Amino acid sequence: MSEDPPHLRLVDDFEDPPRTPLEDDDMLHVDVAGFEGPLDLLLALARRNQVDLMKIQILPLAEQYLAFIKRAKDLRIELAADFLVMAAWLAFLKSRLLAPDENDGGADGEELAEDLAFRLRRLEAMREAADALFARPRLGLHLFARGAPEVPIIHEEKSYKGSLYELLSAYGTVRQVELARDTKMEKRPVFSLVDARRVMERIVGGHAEWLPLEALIAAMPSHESRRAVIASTFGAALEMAREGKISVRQSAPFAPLYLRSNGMDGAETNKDG
Amino acid sequence: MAEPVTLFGGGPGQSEALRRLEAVLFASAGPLTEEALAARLPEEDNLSHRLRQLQTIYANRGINLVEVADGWAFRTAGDLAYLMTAERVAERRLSRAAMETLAIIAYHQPVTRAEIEEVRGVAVGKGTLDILLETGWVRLRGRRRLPGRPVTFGTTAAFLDAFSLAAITDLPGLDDLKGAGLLEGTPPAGFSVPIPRDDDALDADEDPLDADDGDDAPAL
Amino acid sequence: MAEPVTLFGGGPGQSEALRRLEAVLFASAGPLTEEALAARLPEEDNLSHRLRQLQTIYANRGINLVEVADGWAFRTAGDLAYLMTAERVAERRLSRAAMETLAIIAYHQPVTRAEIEEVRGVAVGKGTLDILLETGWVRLRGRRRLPGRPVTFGTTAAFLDAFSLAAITDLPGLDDLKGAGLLEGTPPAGFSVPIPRDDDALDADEDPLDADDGDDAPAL
Repeated sequence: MSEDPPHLRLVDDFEDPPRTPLEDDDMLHVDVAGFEGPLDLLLALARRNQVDLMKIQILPLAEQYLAFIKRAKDLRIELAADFLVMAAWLAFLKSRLLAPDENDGGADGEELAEDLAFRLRRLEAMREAADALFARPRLGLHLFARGAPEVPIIHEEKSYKGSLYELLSAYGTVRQVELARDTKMEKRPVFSLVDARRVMERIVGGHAEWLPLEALIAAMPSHESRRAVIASTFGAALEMAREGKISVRQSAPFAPLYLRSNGMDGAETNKDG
Repeated sequence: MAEPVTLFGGGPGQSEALRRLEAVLFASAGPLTEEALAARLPEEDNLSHRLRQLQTIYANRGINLVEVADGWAFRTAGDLAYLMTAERVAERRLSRAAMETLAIIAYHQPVTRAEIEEVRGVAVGKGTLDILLETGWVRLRGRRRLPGRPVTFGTTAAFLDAFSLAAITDLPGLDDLKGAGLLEGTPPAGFSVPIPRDDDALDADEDPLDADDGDDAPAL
Repeated sequence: MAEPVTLFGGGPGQSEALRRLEAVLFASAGPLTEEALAARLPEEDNLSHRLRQLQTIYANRGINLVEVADGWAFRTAGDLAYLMTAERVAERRLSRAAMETLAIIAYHQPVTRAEIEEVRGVAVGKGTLDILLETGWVRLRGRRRLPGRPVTFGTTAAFLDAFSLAAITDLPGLDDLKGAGLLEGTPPAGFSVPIPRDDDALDADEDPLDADDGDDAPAL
């Protein structure tokens, strides 16, 4: 089970289904079609009972949601998967709130409940913001601009620009045709994988600590193309990781890569990210 | 009703300055920034003051001078909207989902589609962002430096103009939302409260759009 | 200058009537006839009088209320019409072909179109020479004493200015061009880069321009 509320997926309908008013205490109107996903339904349940969303009590809310879903099931109303996933998640949350597990630091029920309460408050706030925005005087509906604007007449004066370099290189291009030209093929800068590997084995092998890839690149013999060095060092690192000789670690996408020798017990290959 | 306002009372210089300013503003349908006004009225040395003066003069009139979208524009007074039946544009009725999405983009910008979905708790329908882009109120800003390089959305000057906002920081209730921490990410919250901004400067974690990010077919 | 005008001085009813009238006239896309105004403002019982009143109020302002052929409309005051024009300088760059042609003219002047084509190895479009004449960097010098008496081209003082040259002889010679890497390889026998000159003295084989060689329609 994830520690976040389940990712909610329900493509909202463009036709704006009417929100089901939740006025009856016994929730006779069990109709999830009107809700834009479980968060919307939860918000409606929360609002039904409490005006002050700052003090949402998640436990009773979770119970109401579960009761709502159960009733929908009893009435054999087909529920979208999201609603069921949310029900399962709330059941999990409920158990965490009622019986906190001291040994499991990963999923504190209070924190999860506060997270959910925050999401509900934020959704409510954005809905109110949308209403406030659309209650503003709007151009073309309430306020009107000059109907017959007078467009300034613009006199455009052309000014040309050129540099001496452009002039001379243009002249060079023209006259070059008359000159015999020696053509040299440029040598593509290559830094071989074998070279990179040799250096890496020496440096990583002699170190017990995590080493940033950057440090290895800096330690490579000087070379005209830094890109070639990076590519070959990275390639050699992947190869050595595959062989179980080193471990590669990265904490987040685009974060620096770290390498460490696996030493003698070269069996463990730990590569994530 | 309005107190009698004595117009153009000052010296001839002041009269002329106000006449010129009023003429330039009157002629334009869209808002003019102070920079644009300064370019049109190079002799004017106290533009901000003159604009306030003109605003006061027109305060109780059928036309008002309003500060909107980082600029100034003459607009009909709000209470006379009922007379403008002939000019009223057919209101483009946005769905509830589109209105909410617009609000989220305005208050949370720059914001990616995934972030909008996180706030709303549902996937953003295929047409919603298209429709908002089509209104001209929403634009593609850049790309977030994240895997997949998702596009970031923000609002435009046309959005400010349409909703009679002088600047993005004038969004209704912005301070309350900030104070309540509702514009921060999901807790545990970040260290600072972001303020929505619609200028073109990219965030530290935003890249410019690619050359092929056409307006027609944004890779959302 | 204008006398101070007391605006909207009358009773609240009069103020409201004027506010409504000015708002409707302002928002209208075209002039409004008195009939059209009467339809828009059904409570107004003395429209003609009210229009004259509004016209007086705006008489000394930056915008005036004027009666045009098809009705009433706000217009910028006549003496401020100059504010409705703007000067703009558009900066352009020369095309590659134009830059090459200009370079040949600079080095080989006085030079005819046929001679330019000989150096470039391709035909020179008439448009290219027109643009170069428009820049003010190239001028007609004279006519070569040859069949057809072709026009010769040269550069102007404005050319030296634009390219930051003190004199045309500051253009680098063959060795300088080679040194700067702008020409590579071994020049064949007879290859030379001319030492340019742009003075007005005609060459031995140049005639002055004919009296009818106007700048507007030079016979290139």
